[in-house]
Amino acid sequence: MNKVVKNADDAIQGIRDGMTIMLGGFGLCGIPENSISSIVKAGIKDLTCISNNAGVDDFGIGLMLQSKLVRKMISSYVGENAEFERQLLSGELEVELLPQGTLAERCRAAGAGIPAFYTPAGFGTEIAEGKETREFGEKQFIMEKAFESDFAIVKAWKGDTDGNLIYKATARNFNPMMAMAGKITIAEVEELVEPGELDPNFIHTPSIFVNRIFQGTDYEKRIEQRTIRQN
Amino acid sequence: MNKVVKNADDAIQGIRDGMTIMLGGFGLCGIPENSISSIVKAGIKDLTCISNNAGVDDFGIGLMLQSKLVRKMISSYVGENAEFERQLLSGELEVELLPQGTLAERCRAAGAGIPAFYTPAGFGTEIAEGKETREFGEKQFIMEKAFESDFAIVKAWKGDTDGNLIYKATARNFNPMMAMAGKITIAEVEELVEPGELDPNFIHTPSIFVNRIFQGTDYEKRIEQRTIRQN
Amino acid sequence: MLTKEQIAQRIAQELQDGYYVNLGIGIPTLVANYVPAGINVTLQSENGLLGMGPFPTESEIDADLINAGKQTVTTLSGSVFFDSATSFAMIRSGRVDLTVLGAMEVNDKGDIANWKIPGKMVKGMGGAMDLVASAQNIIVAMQHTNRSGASKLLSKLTLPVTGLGCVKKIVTNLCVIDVTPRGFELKELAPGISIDDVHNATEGNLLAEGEIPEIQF
Amino acid sequence: MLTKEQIAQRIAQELQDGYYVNLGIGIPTLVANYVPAGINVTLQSENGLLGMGPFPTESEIDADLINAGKQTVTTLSGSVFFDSATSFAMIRSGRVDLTVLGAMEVNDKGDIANWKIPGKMVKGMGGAMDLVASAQNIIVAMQHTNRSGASKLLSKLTLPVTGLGCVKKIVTNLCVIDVTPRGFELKELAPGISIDDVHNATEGNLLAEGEIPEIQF
Repeated sequence: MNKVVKNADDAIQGIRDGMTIMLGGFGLCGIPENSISSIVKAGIKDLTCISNNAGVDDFGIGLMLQSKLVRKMISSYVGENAEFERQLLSGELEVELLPQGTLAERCRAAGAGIPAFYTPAGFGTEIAEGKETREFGEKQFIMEKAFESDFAIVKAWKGDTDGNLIYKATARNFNPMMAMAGKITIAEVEELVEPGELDPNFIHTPSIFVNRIFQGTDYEKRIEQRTIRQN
Repeated sequence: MNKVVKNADDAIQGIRDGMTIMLGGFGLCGIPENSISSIVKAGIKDLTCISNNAGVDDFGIGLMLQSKLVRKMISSYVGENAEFERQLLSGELEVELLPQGTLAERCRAAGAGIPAFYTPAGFGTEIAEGKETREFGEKQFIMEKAFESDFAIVKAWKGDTDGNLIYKATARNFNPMMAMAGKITIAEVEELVEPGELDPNFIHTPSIFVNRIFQGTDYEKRIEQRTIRQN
Repeated sequence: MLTKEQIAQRIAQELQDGYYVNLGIGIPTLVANYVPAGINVTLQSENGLLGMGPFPTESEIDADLINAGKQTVTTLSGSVFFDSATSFAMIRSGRVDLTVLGAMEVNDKGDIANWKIPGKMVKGMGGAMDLVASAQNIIVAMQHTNRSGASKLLSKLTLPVTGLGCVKKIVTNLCVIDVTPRGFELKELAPGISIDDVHNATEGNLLAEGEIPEIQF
Repeated sequence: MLTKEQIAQRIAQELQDGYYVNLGIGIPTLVANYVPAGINVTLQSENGLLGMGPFPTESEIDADLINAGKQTVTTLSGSVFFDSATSFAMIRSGRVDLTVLGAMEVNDKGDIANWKIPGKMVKGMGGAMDLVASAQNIIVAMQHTNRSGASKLLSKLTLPVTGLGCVKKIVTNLCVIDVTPRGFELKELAPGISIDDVHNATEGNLLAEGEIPEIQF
């Protein structure tokens, strides 16, 4: 069984119009750049995207929005994107906003075979509307369910051909939980190595969660807020 | 704020008769040997211990059982211990058995601020008795709650003085979740280093979960099943 | 009649390339010795190891590296360690392709009992309840009858249940049986065993339709 | 009247040695510049960093190392990276000792609104709802009134709520207020500000008992 595919075009085979996909990343940090390009190129549409953010106008999921491929975004924060706002106001795009921790935990639950859990986040707010609430130990909680998705697409720093992954710094973010959660998980990595080259004690995503892996190319790694100090 | 304490005797200060404590380890692998010795020496009794196993007669939690310090064990597997069996049959000791994954997840839930979750493990069995059950997507689940504990005691390979921990090989097991779960978390480590010496990208337990840390001594690391092959 | 090793060998024929497999203690452990040529499987040990290797040599022994049976083991290229919560995340989310377990009893609905005998010291279920509640593909490896000769393939369990409707296939010293909505379906016979032998040793509802081939190795 | 920097400076006086602190965007971010001497705090950034350092120099910039405001940052000795689930595990389990947030409105029960203005484009709550639902110790840093001069300290929120009964202390350009079961309790006044000034700028129930000292820096 070979999990290695040649490139993003091969990796996204089977993603079809109308599917639900998870995309790792926080802002533009740790996003699966190659796979997004291939989805745009393939024109796969009516997608529901679970991703903490929606990119910027000309990068990240913003590229999918430009091509009108996204029917619904499930995110915690969707600023910095004019085309997003236009599609939302015109009714072309649907948005479901969730607390960031709830978004992360619903991914993790999916990857852990936990169908539902309770969280305090959003109790008493409109996020709780239509959801069950319940008291434990005199505190109020909302019941949240595991996400269901067809594909999860994550970006890692290094991976081996068995599918073990490590991430770099804060580019880790949602990627490990989404890797666990996909019915089929696609991983793109900056560097693909042979099994045994990654220390088994320091792997972030065990191979069992990854179905397809490839070494990406031409990572742009755009920076949203380039803040510097004078030395 | 200095989290570093001199030794296990200092680390276990505040653990009192009747408390609930979590102890990391799987079998005799990755158990907090030093802290167990100090608890035995201090004679802290009527303890409820949450730990996957109960040690062997003369090592691990078995030492606490010998001294009759344990009122109740919450575990998934308690074989290999004659004194345990004697106390159980005589009614001196109470045991609550839980599926291993449920045990792990109830620790993790406690450390994640999740008061309850649903798992399929044990549905239809006596483990489900007295627990709520519920159907999600045509499958049946049990509601399990986060553990409540006063102290968690874990054993790590290396730690820094800020409280960051890394574990070695399968000595990791329950330790990371228990480190998250304790109201107060005590970590004993084989090697205590300065902050910055552990790679920030490869830390298993972030410092925020650890309240007290010390470098242990004289680790015996007893092996339960010494299985070898001829080379 | 099959030996324990032959039961393991027959189960190994069910392995497919790329499978992640969890093997229980006892006969299931032996399955690892019979992985067919050209097939690559990865063993999951629920205490926190994926890619379990053979027992260590004397010089390789590491007290920090054990399997779920608390035996010293080794790693392989591509092995990975993780915590117990992640381990059972893999199991509950159905990422383990095949689970092989021993059993005290199985009934013709696929319910399994393998953790407790009332009146005897109960050691606990370990990871068995998580495994049987989650795995899509569970094969039971066991003797067809217990030490007193009573059938372990029943219409109704007499022992406390470990999990409901989860067993898909049973390989015993006598035969290979699929558990289907119709009950125990006899699929293959051990050398020298007749359909009648299996009928006599099976208390639950047994279907033996058409030609039943002999187990091939 | 306090400047934004002074609001941050006053909040920094609440820091205690060993605190783990989450600072929101805007004035809260400035708190990091005023950590008192002898006090060691660790900044948590909910995108996956504990021990956030200052902005990088030009040569230190790393696109893979940002904070929750998507700004490039650095690490310190003892820093640690983790995934988003672990980050919010810390937050929900109450391990973050102090959370400083901006707000659009706070009421005298400690409810906070800071994520949505009906009719305007909604960007989302990010981690704010998790933080306010979980933290034991939340301080709001904000201007006392909005741009049109209306009070942001209300008896009843007019905007969609972010979290209930969570705000413990408010530091504005005018004063320091504790939110207690009795309502807004005036604790300290900015230089040049009178109790009447605060009363006039506060729509919610304000208690000013005894001598109210001036904020000291």
